[in-house]
Amino acid sequence: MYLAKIYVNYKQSILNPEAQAIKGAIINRLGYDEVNDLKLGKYFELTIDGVKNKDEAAKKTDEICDQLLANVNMETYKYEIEELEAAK
Amino acid sequence: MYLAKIYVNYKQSILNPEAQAIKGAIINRLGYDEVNDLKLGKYFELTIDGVKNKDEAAKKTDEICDQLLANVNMETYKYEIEELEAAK
Amino acid sequence: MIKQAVSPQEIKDRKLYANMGLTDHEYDLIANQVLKRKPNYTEIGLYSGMWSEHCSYKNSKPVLKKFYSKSSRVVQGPGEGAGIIDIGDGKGIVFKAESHNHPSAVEPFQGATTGVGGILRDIFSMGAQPIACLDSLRFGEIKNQNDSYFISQIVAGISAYGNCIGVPTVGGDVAFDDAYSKNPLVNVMCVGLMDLDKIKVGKAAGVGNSIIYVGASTGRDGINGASFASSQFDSEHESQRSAVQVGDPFTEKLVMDACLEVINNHPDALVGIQDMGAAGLVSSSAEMGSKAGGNGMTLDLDLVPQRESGMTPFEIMLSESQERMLLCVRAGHEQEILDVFDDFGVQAAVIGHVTEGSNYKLIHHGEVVADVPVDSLASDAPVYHRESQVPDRLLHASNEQFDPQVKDLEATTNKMLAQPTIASKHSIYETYDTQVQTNTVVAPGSDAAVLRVRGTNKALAMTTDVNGRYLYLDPRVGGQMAVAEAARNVVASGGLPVGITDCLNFGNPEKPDQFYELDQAVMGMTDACKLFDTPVISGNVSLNNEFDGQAIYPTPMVGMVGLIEKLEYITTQDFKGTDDLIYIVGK
Amino acid sequence: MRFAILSFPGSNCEYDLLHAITDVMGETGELVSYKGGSLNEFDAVLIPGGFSYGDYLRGGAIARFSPIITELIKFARTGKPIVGICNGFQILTEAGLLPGTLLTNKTAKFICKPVKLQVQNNQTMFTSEYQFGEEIELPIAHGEGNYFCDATTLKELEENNQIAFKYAENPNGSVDDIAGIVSKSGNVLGMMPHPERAVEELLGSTDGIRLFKSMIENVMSRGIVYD
Ligand SMILES: Nc1ncnc2c1ncn2[C@@H]1O[C@H](COP(=O)(O)OP(=O)(O)O)[C@@H](O)[C@H]1O
Repeated sequence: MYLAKIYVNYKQSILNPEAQAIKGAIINRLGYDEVNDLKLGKYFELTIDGVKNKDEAAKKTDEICDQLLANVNMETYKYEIEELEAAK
Repeated sequence: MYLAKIYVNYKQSILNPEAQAIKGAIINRLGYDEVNDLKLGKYFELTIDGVKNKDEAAKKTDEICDQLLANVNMETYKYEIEELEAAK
Repeated sequence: MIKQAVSPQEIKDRKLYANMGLTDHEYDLIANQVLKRKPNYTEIGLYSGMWSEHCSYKNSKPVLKKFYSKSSRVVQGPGEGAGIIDIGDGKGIVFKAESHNHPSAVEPFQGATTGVGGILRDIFSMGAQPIACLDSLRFGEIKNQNDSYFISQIVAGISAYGNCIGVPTVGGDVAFDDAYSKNPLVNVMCVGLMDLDKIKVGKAAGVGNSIIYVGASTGRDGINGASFASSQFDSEHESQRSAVQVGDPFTEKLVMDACLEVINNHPDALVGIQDMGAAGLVSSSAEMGSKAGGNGMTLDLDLVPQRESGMTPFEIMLSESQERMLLCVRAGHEQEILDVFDDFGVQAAVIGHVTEGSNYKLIHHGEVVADVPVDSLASDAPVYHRESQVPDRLLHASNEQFDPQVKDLEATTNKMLAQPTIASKHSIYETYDTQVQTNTVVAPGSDAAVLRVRGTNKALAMTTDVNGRYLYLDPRVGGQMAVAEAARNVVASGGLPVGITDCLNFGNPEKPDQFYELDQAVMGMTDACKLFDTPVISGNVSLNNEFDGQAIYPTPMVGMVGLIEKLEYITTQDFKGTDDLIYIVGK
Repeated sequence: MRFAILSFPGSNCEYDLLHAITDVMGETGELVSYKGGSLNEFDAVLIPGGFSYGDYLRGGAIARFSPIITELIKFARTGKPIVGICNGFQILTEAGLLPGTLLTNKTAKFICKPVKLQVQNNQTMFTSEYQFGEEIELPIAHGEGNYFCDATTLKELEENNQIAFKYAENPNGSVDDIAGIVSKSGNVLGMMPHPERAVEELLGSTDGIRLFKSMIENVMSRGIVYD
């Protein structure tokens, strides 16, 4: 069993209105003017079973990200794969 | 300058409709039945400036999470603080 | 967490029932008169949910009986999921309002979404297609950005749910007053349209018929929310506010479409249908069982779809997971119904049966974990006749009229128009899809919203109104005025008022002066309802709206629907042309 | 003429389209499930607004994996008209039938109101009944309608005359005020505003009628092709 930790973020060049709104709230509403920059992305954890090895888990993860979890027109993704205890 | 990496997730017993719908899509629509479980949370990156030290950065981060980024009634959060090159 | 491991004796000795909202007297009633033995942990849980104000109306029933609820048009009055009014052409309208005040105070976005979800289920469980929602909101004065953030979260929650499920939010009202700063009000009304030959009620009758569970899986969310909603808040217990549920409008849409398909096209298979609202599975099943009269019910909890492992019977029965329905289906037709849900991608499972006798029995892992008379949970819940006493402030109120001194008319007018309560609500309703279903003739911004009724030349006008400040000054007259204001809005849109629903948002009924407000307000509303011939066909009670002992203004929200006989009668608020004359009508 | 109106779990404007096509335009409209089936017999396909799969990941992201999308891609190759409205537009971009993508509105809020649009190109199958540069009014109702594409794509859209409608006043942050675009081949239109909500005087505007009329004229003048 493998655990894929996946991060999906907007591309650098794309303004994320939600992140903007939250940043505004932190600075203006809560008064933390120490905050410079805020990025907001999605974080997925997938558990994958019945694959031969870590490489295959990574391959599946990559396909799922590419097809569904991220829209590569506007988002980038990265992931890490960990082997879980239970699988040993 | 410090970088706070923040993860916000629903508490265990709270329904996450988004994760449910996405998991369904991966298994039924894309056909990856190797996928067992899917968690979906938010991932923030905050850069914090003008604080004395890492501890103070952590304290501010914690406050911001508690007050705004997570709703502690239904969400949990965790974070890591890194010191950024530029600050040195 | 205390599980079934707690013995009946311990429950009694340690008064564990008290944390669940039951009084000593109520415990004695259960142990000595109803069961004639000590209830176990699951059983005491069932009673705590069912005997909460939210489910049993134990404090408000005697008051609600005073409502005027009959007219020649009423097909179904209070008592079911929602009331029904005949509008001719074989069509009926169904409407009801629901409060979600306490959940929204804890988690504004999700509290609001689940409020919308709940009222929608009440409407479609009657066999009606929801055609419109309205929201009635009360907040404290906006003093800082936290206040505006809170409000924007409530509005975002209403918008997220209604927009997604495809029911237009066409109206409502908002007012700001510090009386609501610690206890905001979030009331949502829903109007549905149905063919009158398709009425379904929430009952489970016929020995051998099956009980089918439909919709989202049960989790540990919102356990004992009914007693939570019925209890008061104070600053010491803020951390206890944990009954948060998350709304899932996508699942609700599938559940709604599938249920309407079953109601409309499988009438022979379906005996009864009800939503799982407050006190979840126990309340829906016990109410359906009790209403049928003369039968019992057995549920096998292992068959209940569960989202989490190791749930106890107590948790399964009292969970308030959202987007769930309960059906009673004629024996032999189970597969037919399960297939419909499967086709819509909605989970459904047979979880029990209607039985001989009158007992409500729960089985878990092959053991009977509860066995109580079904009526004792529902129709036989205790009723309290609370003491009423004129509040001090009214006794000492000066009867001299306040006489405003206006020195600079322009400045005063500008100042009034700048009041959030009076200013345009455009920034709120612009975030609501007001047009989906393409029937909205008059969108928010006029007096009442107007929707045409397809296939007829008729339209419906709808509005929500109440001014709590008037009730604070005189509960009875204020109650009359709430109904009258709604009627004016309907009439000004071209409609004839035909009925109302309400949300009775009040303080603590155990305090005689607060009970007085409730009682008087209802009598005032009744005065006006009789006059306008607008029966109360449904409603909702939200008591204990107080924080640190300070109650909100008495706020009985009135949701009124009017019938516009011909589309040509529709009128709007705005001035139409220069040189038109302006009249003032009335006293 | 026969219109197929696709319906996905969570779509909520399919019946509004059906009403516009059948009751107002007097044509034949049929709902077609996301589960599949043939589109061959239809002259045009409409993809409705709503929240397919709750829009829980991104608008249209999950819907585009429905079996009917394979059929839709085949249908697009025949050159017959396809319109995606609101969530339908999002599905078309996710499915790769139109370039670009729809981001969250710049206000980060849902917006429902009538907006003024300029007809940028009246030479398409969908806009021939409008005047070039004409200002029309259609309702919008979306939270993710902020059209985005990179500079290269935008240049292409302009050069190929693929921008069908622009907002007179940009409500959502869309690149270049874009409200609707057509595919390079010209037979796929995606737009955020709702023409089907503007086909009856009683409901406030009839500017949407000419969009459906353009499609009908176009198909009829070329003659209906069955294959
Ligand atoms: N919370 C709300 N949701 C939707 N529409 C609202 C809301 N509050 C006010 N409106 C709409 O704004 C308009 C003006 O409301 P209001 O100021 O209460 O008018 P009035 O006092 O004349 O009844 C009405 O059309 C009403 O339906």
